[in-house]
Amino acid sequence: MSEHAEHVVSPKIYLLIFAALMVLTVTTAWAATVDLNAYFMGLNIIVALVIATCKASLVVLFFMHAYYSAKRTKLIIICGVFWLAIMLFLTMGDYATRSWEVH
Amino acid sequence: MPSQLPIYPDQASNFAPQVDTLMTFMILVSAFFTVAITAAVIFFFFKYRRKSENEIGVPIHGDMRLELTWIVIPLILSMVMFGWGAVVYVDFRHPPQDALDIYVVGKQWMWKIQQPNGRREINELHVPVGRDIKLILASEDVIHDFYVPAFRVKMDVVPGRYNTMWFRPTEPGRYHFFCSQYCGTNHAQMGGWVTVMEPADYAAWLSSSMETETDPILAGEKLFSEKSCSMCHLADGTGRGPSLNGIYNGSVRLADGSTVRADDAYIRESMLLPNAKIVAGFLPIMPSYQGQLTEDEILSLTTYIRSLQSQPVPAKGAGVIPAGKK
Amino acid sequence: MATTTTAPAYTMPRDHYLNSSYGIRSWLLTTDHKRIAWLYLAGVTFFFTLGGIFAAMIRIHLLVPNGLLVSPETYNKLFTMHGVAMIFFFLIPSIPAVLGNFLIPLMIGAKDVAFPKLNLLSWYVYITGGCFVLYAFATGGLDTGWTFYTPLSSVYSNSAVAPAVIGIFINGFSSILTGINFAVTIHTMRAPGMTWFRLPLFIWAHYATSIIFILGTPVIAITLLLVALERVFHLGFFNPALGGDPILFQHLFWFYSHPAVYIMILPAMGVISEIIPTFARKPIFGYTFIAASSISIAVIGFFVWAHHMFLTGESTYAALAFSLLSYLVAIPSAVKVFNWTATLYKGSISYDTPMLYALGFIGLFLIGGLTGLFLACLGLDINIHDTYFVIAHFHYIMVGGAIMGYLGGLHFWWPKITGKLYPEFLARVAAITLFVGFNLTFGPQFLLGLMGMPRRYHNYPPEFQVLNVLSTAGASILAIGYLLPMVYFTWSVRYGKVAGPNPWPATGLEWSTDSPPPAENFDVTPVVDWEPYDYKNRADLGLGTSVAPLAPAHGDD
Amino acid sequence: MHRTGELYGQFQTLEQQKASATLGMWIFLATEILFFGGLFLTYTINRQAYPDVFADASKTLSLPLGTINTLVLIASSLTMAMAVWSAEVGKKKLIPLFLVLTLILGSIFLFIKGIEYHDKYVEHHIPGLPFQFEPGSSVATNAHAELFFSLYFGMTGLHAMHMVVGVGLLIWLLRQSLKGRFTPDYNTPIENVGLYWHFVDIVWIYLYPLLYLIDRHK
Repeated sequence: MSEHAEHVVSPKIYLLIFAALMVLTVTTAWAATVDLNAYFMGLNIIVALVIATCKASLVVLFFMHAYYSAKRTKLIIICGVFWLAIMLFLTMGDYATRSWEVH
Repeated sequence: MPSQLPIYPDQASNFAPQVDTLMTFMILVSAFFTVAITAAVIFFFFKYRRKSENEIGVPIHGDMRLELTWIVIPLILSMVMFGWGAVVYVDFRHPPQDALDIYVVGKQWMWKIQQPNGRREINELHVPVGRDIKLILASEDVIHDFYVPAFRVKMDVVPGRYNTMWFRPTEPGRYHFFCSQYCGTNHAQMGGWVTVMEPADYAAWLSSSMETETDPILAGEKLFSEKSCSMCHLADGTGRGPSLNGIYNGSVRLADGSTVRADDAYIRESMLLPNAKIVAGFLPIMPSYQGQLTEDEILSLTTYIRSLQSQPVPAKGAGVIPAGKK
Repeated sequence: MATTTTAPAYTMPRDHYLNSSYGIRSWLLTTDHKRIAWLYLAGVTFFFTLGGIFAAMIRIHLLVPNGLLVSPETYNKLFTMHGVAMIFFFLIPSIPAVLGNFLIPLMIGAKDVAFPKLNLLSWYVYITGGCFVLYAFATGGLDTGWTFYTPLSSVYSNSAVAPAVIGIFINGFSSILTGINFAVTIHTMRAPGMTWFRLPLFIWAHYATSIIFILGTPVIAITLLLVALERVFHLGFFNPALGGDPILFQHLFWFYSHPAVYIMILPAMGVISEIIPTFARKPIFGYTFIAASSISIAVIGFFVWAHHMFLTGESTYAALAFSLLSYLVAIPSAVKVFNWTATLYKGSISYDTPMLYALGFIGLFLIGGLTGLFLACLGLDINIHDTYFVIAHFHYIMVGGAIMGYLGGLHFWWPKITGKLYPEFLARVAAITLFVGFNLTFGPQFLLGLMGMPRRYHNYPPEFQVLNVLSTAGASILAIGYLLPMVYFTWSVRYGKVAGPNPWPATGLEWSTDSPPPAENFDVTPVVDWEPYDYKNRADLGLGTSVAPLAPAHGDD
Repeated sequence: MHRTGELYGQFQTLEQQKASATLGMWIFLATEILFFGGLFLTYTINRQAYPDVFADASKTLSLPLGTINTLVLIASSLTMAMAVWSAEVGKKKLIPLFLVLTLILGSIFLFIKGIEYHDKYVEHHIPGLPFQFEPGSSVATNAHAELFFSLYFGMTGLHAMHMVVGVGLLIWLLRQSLKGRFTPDYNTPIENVGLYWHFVDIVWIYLYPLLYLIDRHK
């Protein structure tokens, strides 16, 4: 097995991540009150989701130790996200391309 | 009961020969592989039967060339199948522009059909031979499916939206149509007959006396005032909503600068989700009628709006882009 | 048939998992994967019988155009309950939960699965889900079709939809837990020397199946939960009258339910991949290709679901993409069939019952798979979608494929599971009866589909009658084919000849321990130092010593 | 997996046992992604269909409460991570302390969620009950707003149920830790509950912008 010895993450890193998460939360709440859609349609939701993904990544990588984990664990995470992406994007693809139809 | 078992039913539309040729190709390819593999299995089965109790087989582990062969050849064949099928399907999904529009409304468990001139029939569909027919399909309740085996085409009839299908009948006659999407108790009874007629007969049939039902144009006009559409959509273009004269199948300029064709789907959407596409120069003030109009009523209203096609388009406040303007 | 003439007289081992403890508690509270397999065997046999009775009634009803037996309401309930019982409670758990549970630890040299208690819990979850569904069947039945299309299921149906979908929701967790258990077991519990590429192909197939269990099942669970909520609280997720979208339901439903077809067929393919080399006594042709094809079927299988929706009004572009991807998933299946056939070449083939099932499987799966290409073909789907062609196609896959695989596997491992042999002659008769009866039942349905008979019809125009009568006649033969094994398997548990540890003989680890195996599976932890399906270097099997191999061990002639 | 660090019969070594438990947990979380995924897809398609009503409905949610809850949940993730750390380095006294902190933060989250649900009840924004989005809103707007709230309650409700399960697990861990069961060699249960807790946190990290932050600028 490729399960190597456990890596203990120091509380300092945890605190750092926690601070980053707090900042990002406040940022996303603030960003929602700014009309970013004026610059580019849908920018508000894009910014919100990018920030959320940053936060989620920090939690997965450090709080959940994925950064220090075996390849196998990383593969499972990637599979979970990838399968979610299959479902979301192929379905949304159907809806998005309906308006391309020429009648 | 017929004495013979035809593999294919009558071919009565432009799609029937296309589908059947494709089907024959697929059957031939499949038959080849079925026969070849079955023959190989049976041959090996007897040729290499165990001769003695302790016998073992020859340890052959595999062969890369063979593996590649039976990956690549099926891949090529299946791409041919895909491509051929795609050609037929894309054709089927894109009705010709000048097709005859017939409305089909499915409801548990009957079909209501409305001819272009407003004549209505139930579980019967009359069409002229040799003419492109476009069916605009709507459902009052659950999902149905309009299927004519002799035409080799079907399409789901999905509540909450219009689906379309088309075909060109090629042989006069009477053919079964079925509901082929399970829709509840009497699903199996939800069928009827398509009558394909010579164009002259069809024209005569169309103009023969209307059945007892009310004229959908009149019904639509009545609804138009009952549902207060007429309060805003004034014919002379002075209302809070655009005048609908000439709008049917015309081009409409939207608030975001784009243009759309005011086909049935657009008119339907404008009743149900009016804010989705606002006509340029008007405010998004129309309330949604989703949940307040049956498919039947939408159809009557559309038929009425269609009857305004030839009415004079006002210079100001028109929905349609007037002819001559770009 | 000149097999097994001078079998040495074996006696049953003194201690094994069946006599390690007694009493109903020792079964209902067991954490032994072998006993849990028996619990599942009882469950799936019950649902198979139930579904079979529904099927028999359907076929009898369709003997005459206006229907012989029941009212339209009842007919609709019959085919719905047939589908629900067979798919969710028989086919999906059948091979994985019965044979997989029994064999996975034995095949990889482990004492048990990684989480034995979870394994037992899975069974109870399965039974709980089953009880909900039976409750629905008993109180008002279910008439939505097993596909539960909205808004028929969520608004218009008057039957017991809510308990049924909740039952299937619960049952989903049984699949999920089983999938987790299998995947972890295969990862962490392999005996020393059992490398990934020494795994039996049955294990690869179950690993692939676990992927679908894990990543597909949660989606159907949440979807059906939404349907239940929509129905009970009149919400609008999938109801267009309230602004919802019925096509979204179909996307969610098929995202799981198409891969679910691979849950049914992949384990059967795994079984066939065990049987063929054993009864041809040679290594399987193209081991890595068969293993890789299992995984690729599981993965690509998730990209094809909307080929069930070509005619719902999904966009043409989506239809093109999904059709193309559907053709890609056909390739790995074809690879398997070719490799199985090639394995027979220069084998030492016996006509034992499991082999008959395996060869029957190849033939039926071939037809089922090839007709799948018809349905994936956009231009043909506009004609044959939702007709009897579809019914025939998926029964060739699920009955011709999955059930032939299941029965073949049961016959193959029955001596290991019970320590007893079944009556060989009777078993061959049953196998042939099944094959003939199956083709008679479902072959005519292809023609019915081509002639335009839609599915789920309780009556039909008279021109379809001849083929329907033929199909019903075939079904009666099929029924005999199913009853026979039930009878002689039961008989053999008590009266069958003692099998001995390795009656065929086969090369897998499971055959190196006693039949039936001891509670701990192996007396000492096995160490694997041989390649899979290797008969040549296995002196311990006592074969091939007197007869020299026919040709040098080389691959390509 | 409970009581002590003893080796269970099916395993050969403690390492194998630990690896199996961890792997099992991760795979379980992968199934959870897809479980919530079905809801996220339903949400996406419906929001795409009715963007304006979804924005209006979103604005009736309390931004302060939602934001505070986000911060509370992230803080609970920190304390959970610290509990795992305490077990890993063998600070036996700290384990229950951090578990209690996590438990408190988790309960605060659920309490605030309860307040929000109650507000929605008062405002007649609970789907299935007599529902009125805004006085005078049209039938269709009402239906679309009800869709938003169906999804809101579906998603946050499922999330809250996961929280409740998490709280139960924390209480169980707390009892074990008070008995001194967890050591640097044996802490898989804490680690796995930790993984679960963080996962639930991640779900909320997405729910927060999707439900609370739709076009707040308008």
